[in-house]
Amino acid sequence: MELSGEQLIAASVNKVWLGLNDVSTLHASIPGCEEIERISDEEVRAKVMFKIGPVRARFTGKLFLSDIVPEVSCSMAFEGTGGAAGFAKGKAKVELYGTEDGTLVRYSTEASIGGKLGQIGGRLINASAKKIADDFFQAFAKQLGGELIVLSDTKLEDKKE
Amino acid sequence: MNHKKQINMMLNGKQISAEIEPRRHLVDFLREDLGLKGPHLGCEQGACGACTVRVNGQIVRGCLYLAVQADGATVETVEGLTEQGVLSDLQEAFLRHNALQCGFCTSGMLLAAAELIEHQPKSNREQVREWISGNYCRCTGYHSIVDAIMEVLEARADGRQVKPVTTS
Amino acid sequence: MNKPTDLQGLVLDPIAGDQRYIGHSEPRHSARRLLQGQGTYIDDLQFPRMGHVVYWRSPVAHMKIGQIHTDRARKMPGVIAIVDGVQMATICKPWVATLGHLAGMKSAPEYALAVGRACWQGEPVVAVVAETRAKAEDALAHVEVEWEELPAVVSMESALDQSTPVIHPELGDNLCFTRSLDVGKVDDVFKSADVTAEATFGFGRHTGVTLETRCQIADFNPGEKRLTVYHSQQAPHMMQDLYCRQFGLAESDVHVICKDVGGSFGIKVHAYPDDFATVGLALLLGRPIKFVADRLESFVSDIHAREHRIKGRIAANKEGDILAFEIDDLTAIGPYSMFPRTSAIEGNQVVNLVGGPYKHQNYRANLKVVFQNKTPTCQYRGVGHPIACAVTEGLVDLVAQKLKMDPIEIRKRNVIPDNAYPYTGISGIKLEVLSHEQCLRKIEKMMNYPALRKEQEELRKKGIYRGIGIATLIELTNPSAAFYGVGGARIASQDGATVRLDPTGIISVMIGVGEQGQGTEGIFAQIAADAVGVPIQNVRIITGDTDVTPYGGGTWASRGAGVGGEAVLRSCEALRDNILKLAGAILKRDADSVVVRRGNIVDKANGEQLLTLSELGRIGYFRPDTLPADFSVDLMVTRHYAQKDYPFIFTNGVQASYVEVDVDTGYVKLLKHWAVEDCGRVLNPMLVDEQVRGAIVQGIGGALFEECLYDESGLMRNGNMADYLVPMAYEMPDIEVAHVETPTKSSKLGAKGAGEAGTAGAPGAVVNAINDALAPFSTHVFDQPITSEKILRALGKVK
Amino acid sequence: MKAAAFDYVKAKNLVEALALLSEHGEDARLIAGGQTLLATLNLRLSEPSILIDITAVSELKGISVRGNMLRIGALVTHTEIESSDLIAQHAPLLKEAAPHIAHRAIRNLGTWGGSLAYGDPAAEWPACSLALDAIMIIQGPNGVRKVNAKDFFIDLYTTTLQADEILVASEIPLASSNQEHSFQELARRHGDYAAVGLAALIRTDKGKVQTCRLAFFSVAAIPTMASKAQAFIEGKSIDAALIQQAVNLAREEIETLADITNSQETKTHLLGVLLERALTKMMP
Repeated sequence: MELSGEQLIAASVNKVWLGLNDVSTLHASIPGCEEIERISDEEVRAKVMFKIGPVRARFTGKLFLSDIVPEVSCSMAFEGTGGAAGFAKGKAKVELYGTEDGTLVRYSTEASIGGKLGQIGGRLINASAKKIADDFFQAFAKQLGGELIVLSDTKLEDKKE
Repeated sequence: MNHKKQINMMLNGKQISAEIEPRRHLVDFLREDLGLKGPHLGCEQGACGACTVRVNGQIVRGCLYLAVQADGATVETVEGLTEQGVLSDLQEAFLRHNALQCGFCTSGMLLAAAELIEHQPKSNREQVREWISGNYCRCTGYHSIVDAIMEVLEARADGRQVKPVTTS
Repeated sequence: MNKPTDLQGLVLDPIAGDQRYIGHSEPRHSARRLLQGQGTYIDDLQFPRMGHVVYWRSPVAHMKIGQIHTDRARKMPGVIAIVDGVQMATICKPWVATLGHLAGMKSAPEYALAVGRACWQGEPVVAVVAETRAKAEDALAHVEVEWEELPAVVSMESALDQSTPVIHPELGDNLCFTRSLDVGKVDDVFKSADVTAEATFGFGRHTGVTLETRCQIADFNPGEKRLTVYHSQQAPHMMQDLYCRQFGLAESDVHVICKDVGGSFGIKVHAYPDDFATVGLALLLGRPIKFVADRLESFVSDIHAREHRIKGRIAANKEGDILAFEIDDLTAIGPYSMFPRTSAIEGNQVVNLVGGPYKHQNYRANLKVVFQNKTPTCQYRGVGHPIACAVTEGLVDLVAQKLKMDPIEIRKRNVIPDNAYPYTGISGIKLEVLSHEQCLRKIEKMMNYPALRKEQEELRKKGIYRGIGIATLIELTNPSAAFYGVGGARIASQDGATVRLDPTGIISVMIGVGEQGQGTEGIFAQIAADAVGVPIQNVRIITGDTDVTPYGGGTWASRGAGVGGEAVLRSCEALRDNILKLAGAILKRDADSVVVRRGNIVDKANGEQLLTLSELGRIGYFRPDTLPADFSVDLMVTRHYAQKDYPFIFTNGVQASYVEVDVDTGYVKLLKHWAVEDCGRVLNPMLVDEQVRGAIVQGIGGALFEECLYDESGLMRNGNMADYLVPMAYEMPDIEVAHVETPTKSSKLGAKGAGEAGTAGAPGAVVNAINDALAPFSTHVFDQPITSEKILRALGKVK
Repeated sequence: MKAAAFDYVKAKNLVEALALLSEHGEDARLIAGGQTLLATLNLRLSEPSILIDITAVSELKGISVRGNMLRIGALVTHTEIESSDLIAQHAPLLKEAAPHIAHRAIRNLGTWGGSLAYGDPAAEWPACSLALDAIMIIQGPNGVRKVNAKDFFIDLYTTTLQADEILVASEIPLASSNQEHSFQELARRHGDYAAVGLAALIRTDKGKVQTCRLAFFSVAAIPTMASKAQAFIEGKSIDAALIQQAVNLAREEIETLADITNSQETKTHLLGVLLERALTKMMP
């Protein structure tokens, strides 16, 4: 599954960058985030309660940051296991662009959901991923004191081999 | 974690009571605790219909109904309904038309068909197909099941009993 | 519609002196218990001290197994044991599934529980045994397996690329098996032919979805050192042999029992890693262990089948004579060849069967069978037939279209004529006797073909697009040892029946061919009743127990009736002769002067009743003293039968499908389906009819609904009963079945088998019907399953 | 697949149900028909510590007419809707839609309220509630509030229903004589979740469309109204040309989501086909 989109956040690039690197901001922004800690500059660990419709699954995840260019871009690889429910893994590229209204955050993600969730959730996994991303940026924008300016639609495509 | 609950139900005409874990669904309760092996488990996600039983006069997915929910209810299974009324007509017709092969879906199919006969006695083949679509059969092509149900519908419409199958 | 099948057209001479059951639609009396919910499926059985096992299965397509943490899981209430692959490997040998006669075939060693790495999503890695299934699942949630994902081979198209990682480095590449066949002058013919047509045919990976999932109870009794396995399986003796070999047990110490089986279709004829693991647990723990796959496990651990991509072309002259077929078949089978039948058979069958009904003299086929990191594939109902048939019949329709020839006409013109047999097909297959011409004539009448064409024409003017699809087919049945035996697989092609006259005149038949719902118990009772001469209610059939039944192959390749039935016939005739000898001795008259009729010994000349079988049984068993001193009473006999005349017996048939395509939505409505089937002697028309219908619906499943969908990392996206679409009653058409009977001379019974032909022909017929409906738009769809989206794409309504 | 262990309590009335809900909060799940919840529990995709059974709560039951509104209790089952004369008379759209919901055995237990509260984007009732301008009656610790269907579904599987609230019933304006409806659904197998569906309703006055409701389901993350198409149709009389323009508008305005077998483009195409069929059917 591929998920890419852009969000315009009414905050300065510097603020957004710091936010993306501040675990307490992330804690408050990641939907269902219960714990989060920074292990090193490159590694963040988190416990997240994934909640969608009837499904509730607690994921323990790692996030590895790389190619960090302060206030410009970074890449991240993430993997989370939700025990019996399954796992999620993938990588994402995040780029920041300063605009007059604020900061344009462009992200492109490749993710796959495995185990039971992947076996059963197929019908709505794309929609779920989009929701999580949207919720994150909504909350994230709030955290930065700005709001989210609605922009061009999020593109979703499903790559079937 | 033990949350066992006391339940009472009218099962196949007999009052029974038991103490069970809330997580036990009705068919596990019937099969594992009471030894009623008629209802089967084909998916445990409510898709296949092999677990169909009757609760308070209506067919339900036995895997999507908790035994605790059946407290105070009337529960009927193929074992209790067999060889009487609609079910015996259906059983004879199913045998005559070879409307079963491996038999795993059969108890659920029979109960679904019985409710159809009670609620839509004038059904045609297409309506029969629509009604039993909740019950998977992987062996027959459904054709003979529809034939069998149609025989019962037509016999009842003419006020006839379905004649028992004998050896030729 | 709703009356039992009429018997018109079944006119073969009787094979029994007083034949009343063979050839008639006798109901399956033994099915009463199933109608009352009194069957005995594996999960219905409970034993004292029984443990329940659940498996931690690989969540990814390919992974290196790291540390396995089980401490927390072991502390969970009710946990009996937790076992990993390393421990399991100390008692269960790994296996490599290849066949000697498939030259160059390779595969890698496979373990009961993964050791070191797991190669598909669903491969069992850790076994958790607890007092109940629920407690085992509770503990499973606390098993932590550290794993490191390895690159996965997902697409078969790139499986052989240099850049693609090799799943089993010791094999050198991802190629399991390859075969080429080149007969005649294919290139010249295609160069010079008046018309040629070509297409690429896609076949979606699908699976069997037996309503009863795979399950077994393995019980090892430490006292007598004996293993008993209650198994939902098609081949009890094969499993007995495999358990002996993998665990180093003596044949005498392994007992396999297959009672009621809740659907099999080939899914339950293979030996799965978790079969061995469950047996291994019973051996380790010395107690009964029950494994019942849950539905999610089934979708990723039951064998899959039919992931093929075939480029095919056909050449014909302007008169409409088919001159040549050529196919290039690429198929992927998962990371291991399946034990013990191997996963190369399906592709091999495709090569053997493409063009099978026709008399062209030029044929080339290339087959590549590759490994990938998906659930292993293997023999599933129809094995290669539905693929070969859809390709052949799709190409025939394409060329007919170009020639503006009627689909039935071109088939009549090109099928091997009914009077040409015995005949050797272009791929080398030996065909004893088939009836394509008769079948085509019959189906034409049955479906009132001209009227249907007229209706189609008129509706088209109104913008209603209906299509008629025809598919002729051949199906191989009653295999000889050429199928597996010669390749070194210890899978019996013969079967035996032991039949006994009990003292009260009851006939007990013990046979290795089991009941899976197809009605073998019923037809064996019919054969026994007619062959001995007793009422059918006096016959008892005992199957599926390696301690009791003669050694045999079991239920597969549509062999139950043809091979098992013949064994029953021969043993019953031998018993009848012994009964007559005894009657002669009792009555002090010539045995040739009496016959058995409906449970009595009667005078051959005047039919006078002389002795009941129960009286004969009483004397035979309890008063041998009243018989001549040298007379030996032999009221139990065994006869075996193996089909040796041909590698396989072939059946044939033709199917027709009538569909309506909604060209705005791409949705297909199946209006009607017809099948004319020649399975040799029809033992019970009603049973054959529903076998054929059930098989047709499974074929339609693959053509329109069923597909195991994977994402780019090799994870199954619809492995559940709601998103994997098994055909349901509402979408399925009424299916009319008729018969032509051309018995095989390789047996006295003359039955050829009927279990799979329906699946073989249905996809070809349905796909051809859809393409016929789309003809006005001069477009085609050949990629199964045919979804509305694929049709809309073909119509240019979506990209 | 067996559910993880949980406790179970059956609420006698609404007050008790709300109290239990507040008491247990996130760890509790309400169970009514249970046809989605129990499948999820069996699959261990959710492990609540307690289920609160609300099936005995009489305040949530029954179908009745109150003034010019039809009241459908949250516990009313799909089967009850299918066979209710009041529904047939006052909300015929629902009677037509009901048979598309799964299968009889599931319809016998599954409820109106459960379906709305889950807000599955592929389910029939949420879209129907939009087309019918239903009002959701919601009770929480601080009393009752009413929410229009169009404001009720806010995101995938997300409604305005708060964790401590219970959907009590829905109120629907009684069908009027100048009202036409059409229910269109495409599913690969009867009873499956829709590939694309449409619940449509118009009220006309002197041949012109007064109000138009076009509620699509299984096209996006929530049941979605084609508001531009609706506005375009209102005030006009339906003819072939108008239908074509409306179809184009709907295809433009609805941002479809792909599902497991249908691409965005296919869904966009199909929603247009369904709209064309619905409008043609409702054309006077």
